[in-house]
Amino acid sequence: MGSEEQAMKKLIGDTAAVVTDALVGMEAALPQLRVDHENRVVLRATPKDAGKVALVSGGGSGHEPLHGGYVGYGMLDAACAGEVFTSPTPDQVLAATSAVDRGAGVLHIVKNYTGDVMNFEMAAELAEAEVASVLVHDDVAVEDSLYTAGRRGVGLTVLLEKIVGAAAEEGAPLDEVVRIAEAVSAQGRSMGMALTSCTVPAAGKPTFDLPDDEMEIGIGIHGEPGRRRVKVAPAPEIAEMLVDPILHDFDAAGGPVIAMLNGMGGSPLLELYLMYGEVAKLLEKAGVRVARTLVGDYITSLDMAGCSLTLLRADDEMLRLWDAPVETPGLRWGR
Amino acid sequence: MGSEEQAMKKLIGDTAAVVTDALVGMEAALPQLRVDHENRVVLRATPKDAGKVALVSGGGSGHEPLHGGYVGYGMLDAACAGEVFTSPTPDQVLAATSAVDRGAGVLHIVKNYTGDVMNFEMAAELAEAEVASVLVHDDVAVEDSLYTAGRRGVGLTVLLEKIVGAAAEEGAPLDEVVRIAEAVSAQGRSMGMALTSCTVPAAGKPTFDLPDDEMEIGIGIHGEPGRRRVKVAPAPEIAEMLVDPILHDFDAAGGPVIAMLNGMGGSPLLELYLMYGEVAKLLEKAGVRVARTLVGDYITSLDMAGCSLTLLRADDEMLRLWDAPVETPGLRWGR
Amino acid sequence: MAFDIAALGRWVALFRDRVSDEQERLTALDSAIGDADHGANMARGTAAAVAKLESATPTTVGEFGKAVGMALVSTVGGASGPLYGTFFLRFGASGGDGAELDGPALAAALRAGLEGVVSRGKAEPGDKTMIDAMTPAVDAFEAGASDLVSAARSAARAARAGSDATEPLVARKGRASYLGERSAGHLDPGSVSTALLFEALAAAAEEVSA
Amino acid sequence: MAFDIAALGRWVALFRDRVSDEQERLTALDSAIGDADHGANMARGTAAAVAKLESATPTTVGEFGKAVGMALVSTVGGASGPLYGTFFLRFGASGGDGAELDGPALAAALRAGLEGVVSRGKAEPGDKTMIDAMTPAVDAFEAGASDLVSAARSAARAARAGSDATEPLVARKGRASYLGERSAGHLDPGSVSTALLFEALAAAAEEVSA
Ligand SMILES: Nc1ncnc2c1ncn2[C@@H]1O[C@H](COP(=O)(O)OP(=O)(O)O)[C@@H](O)[C@H]1O
Ligand SMILES: Nc1ncnc2c1ncn2[C@@H]1O[C@H](COP(=O)(O)OP(=O)(O)O)[C@@H](O)[C@H]1O
Ligand SMILES: [Mg+2]
Ligand SMILES: [Mg+2]
Ligand SMILES: [Mg+2]
Ligand SMILES: [Mg+2]
Repeated sequence: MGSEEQAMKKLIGDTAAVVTDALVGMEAALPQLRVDHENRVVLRATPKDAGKVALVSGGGSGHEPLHGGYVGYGMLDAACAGEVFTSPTPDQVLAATSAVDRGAGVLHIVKNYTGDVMNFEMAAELAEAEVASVLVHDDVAVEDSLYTAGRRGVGLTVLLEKIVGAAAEEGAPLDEVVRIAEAVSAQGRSMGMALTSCTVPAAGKPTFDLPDDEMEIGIGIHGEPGRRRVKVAPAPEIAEMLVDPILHDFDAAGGPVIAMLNGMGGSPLLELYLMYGEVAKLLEKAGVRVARTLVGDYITSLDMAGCSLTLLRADDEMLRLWDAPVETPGLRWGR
Repeated sequence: MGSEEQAMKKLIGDTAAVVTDALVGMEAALPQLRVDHENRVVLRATPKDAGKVALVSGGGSGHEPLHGGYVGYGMLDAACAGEVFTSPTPDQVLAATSAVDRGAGVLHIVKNYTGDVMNFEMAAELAEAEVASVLVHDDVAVEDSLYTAGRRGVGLTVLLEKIVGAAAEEGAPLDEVVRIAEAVSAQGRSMGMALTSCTVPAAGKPTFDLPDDEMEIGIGIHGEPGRRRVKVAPAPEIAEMLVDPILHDFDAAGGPVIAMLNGMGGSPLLELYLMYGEVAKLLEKAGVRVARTLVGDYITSLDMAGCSLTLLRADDEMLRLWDAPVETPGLRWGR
Repeated sequence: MAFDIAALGRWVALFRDRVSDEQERLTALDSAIGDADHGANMARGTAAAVAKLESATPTTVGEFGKAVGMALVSTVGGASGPLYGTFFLRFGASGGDGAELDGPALAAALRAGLEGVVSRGKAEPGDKTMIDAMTPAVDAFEAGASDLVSAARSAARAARAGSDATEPLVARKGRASYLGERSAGHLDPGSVSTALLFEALAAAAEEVSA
Repeated sequence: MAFDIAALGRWVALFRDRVSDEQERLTALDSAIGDADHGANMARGTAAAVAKLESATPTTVGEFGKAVGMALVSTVGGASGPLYGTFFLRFGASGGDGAELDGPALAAALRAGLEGVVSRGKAEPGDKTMIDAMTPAVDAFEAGASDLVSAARSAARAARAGSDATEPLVARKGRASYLGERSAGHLDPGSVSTALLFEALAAAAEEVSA
């Protein structure tokens, strides 16, 4: 280890082996999971029953508990762990797809990043199993345009993996699973902000410099700068900067929503609860009825301080699937 | 808000109202909880059955999910939220104790800090309910001496609240509950380390300065410096600095242990898994058999980067109570 | 000359002012060897005590002590809440139903307060706590109790000297004890707030005599 | 003069060397408008490609392209893995069973590679991607394909100029597009690694001709 890595404030050994080493610890800590270390794929120790649709997701590492922490009953069957903030390779996705196929087809859940899309696409082209895929692109900070890469996939991924995972666990056939996945993808929106940057182990220093009195609005989940930089503001104002763009983008009043106030990794839970309190006030004022809530670190950017808000307009079917039992390291209820 | 608070990298409004505001958000997010805002006590929305022993804990805020996040079926009945890193007052503890007493007595779970001990003591003196209390003092970084304040209560608190909570939920009488609590308290040890300090909102800047290439070994959970400051080291060496003092303090080989690799709030889950992998190797080498594992942020110091290790020598009864259903925001399984 | 209820109230108000002026310093000291909250704790508590005195309008020393002590106990938390709270509760109990305290009575009340702190916290002199400022302060006050102003002034000097003397000590009580040898080289924050308490007493005595 | 398998191998090795020298710069560029991994991605991928060529010992251009392309696809991930991987897979397919490439054949293989990148990534010139360096480079190579060395040199110059020209652009593809207007004022990192690819080609051509 060079002197530069020595000085990094991280619980790591060899910077080049962070993901590999973390998967070793994950497998040791979680007997319900199995890790294909060669391909860096996290799998259920006990595969689901034959004849059920399997769910594969994955992406760059550094977003934990996403995706490996959502492998288990009622959610994913496999998660491919790329390098930090780098999408997995087609080999990994292919290995995951073959490992979990139970004869009823495999759904790829792909966050909309050029790299993720292309790597999953190449794997799907090579797979023997019947593969369908759904794209998550919920980030309202990004312009929704045909001429660009389109919106990023962020917080909605967690909600989608839960709801679609429940449908697959119930035995819904592939076309049903795809229909529900598309519906969730269409009905969810997110917006995020950062108080600090984060440090990618291989880079060894924060991705961007942020003065003590400024913050970034409209960030993704890769430690990248946001759409604009503004002065640090108190929580009620930050809540507006998250809620307003989402409600501007779609009409959430009326029907019930599932709300997730997600921490980016470096903000204490105390602050996340406080933020949710501010968000809840604004949603109530706007006539949005929150039926289910998650507050905590569910899809992170390493040690970035900040948070994101995701709202999903949920119909009865989605709410029922949301409430269905789930048993993963990151999300668990009902068993 | 003054310009100083403006510049703090925190999701807060009024620095003096952080705990109050967070409790508002917590109640909004978690319908299964009820908050007595005047006394800042987190309660179950549905109290447990009459005739069962109730568990009250509490302490300074800033350790979330501890303690409020452990209120619920199979764990605590009430948690008193003090100011950040400041123990609650006797009034709060008294209000909690009266609120949850179901006629079978109340157990106070107190972390061994002068302030916590005195405030809980004053409340117990004033309470009408039958009150017993158990002291958690598991931190091997602190000398165990009759002439000092003794060891701090840290990570073991989480394990104790879970195990003792299960016993109370099963209907064990107060003396039984106390016996189990004492047994857990006697059989657990912890050791912690920090890569960074943390920022108390009211202080507005990090509690201590830590150069880029140094870390603190033997920290508690209040952002305080540790027993010694050393050069930043790679994860395998850090693992030794946590495991060795614990195994030196008591003999963990032979029987099964429950292991918790806890994040202090600012370290990504990726790193915590990686650290657990290193710890697991050392434990295996030392002949320690790990029967159950927790890896994640369970008892934190706001945004401090770092981790702690807790080992509990668990007999069959403790393992059975550990596996019993629990339904709290911070720990949930079996229902 | 004696301290009546108004003068006792001035003492608490002046204590609040000093704590508020020194809040950042108290927190900085507590950052070095504690948990960075002593300034906020004492500011919150003394403000609540002043407010409580305004609303409760005590007429006896006993009521005064109860108002201040309960306000501190109920709002501070931490170690200093029960300790300063107990100090004032016992102070009040010593003064009882009287409406004022002359020199010897004030000395007795301060002694009772100190004993309350010792029995609640079980610290001994030299453990690097507020006791190290409070003990010499009460001793000094007793020695000169016949002249209120000069007794209070020498108590304030003794408290400050006792506080200064905590710097080289290795803490055996309170949070600083967790640091072991590293606690040496820093003032104990609670001893500094105790110095403020006695400096406020001296200032109040000067006002009374003026 | 022509590029045989050994010369193609030198090209990849020289590309690896340049990427490794410039790794931090590539990451710094990606930090500004991406996610701070382009340096690490390309260093990992090109090292794997060189290792693969050593173990696979290809004997045809097709085998060469497959070895390099698959190594990149399998080890890089991200956007650049499939893109550079596709570039070499199509490059190899164009060269086919031949054991070397003369100027025009090399031009055709480069063109095939570029077309692969375009069809995989669907970016257009001006979107602020590696396409903006690769397109002018391939054009320049074709224009001078009769003299390998000077064609490669002018391709390298064109790639670098194309990369430099990405600075003022607002990105429409890749991660930088999420920044909107804020992406202007920074070089596209992928275009810089493409400039390195063509500079390595020119250096390899000089070695071949020496
Ligand atoms: N056992 C004790 N007896 C007397 N004073 C004590 C004792 N423990 C702590 N103190 C005093 O309390 C001060 C700390 O108060 P404060 O910071 O408000 O509470 P906490 O330590 O709970 O954060 C210490 O500086 C010390 O003077
Ligand atoms: N659709 C695309 N077509 C061509 N090149 C692209 C496209 N999207 C991104 N790129 C290139 O990929 C580069 C980023 O590569 P890299 O950082 O390794 O992957 P990622 O963006 O997944 O982190 C960009 O600088 C750009 O040149
Ligand atoms: Mg990337
Ligand atoms: Mg405190
Ligand atoms: Mg303190
Ligand atoms: Mg990148």
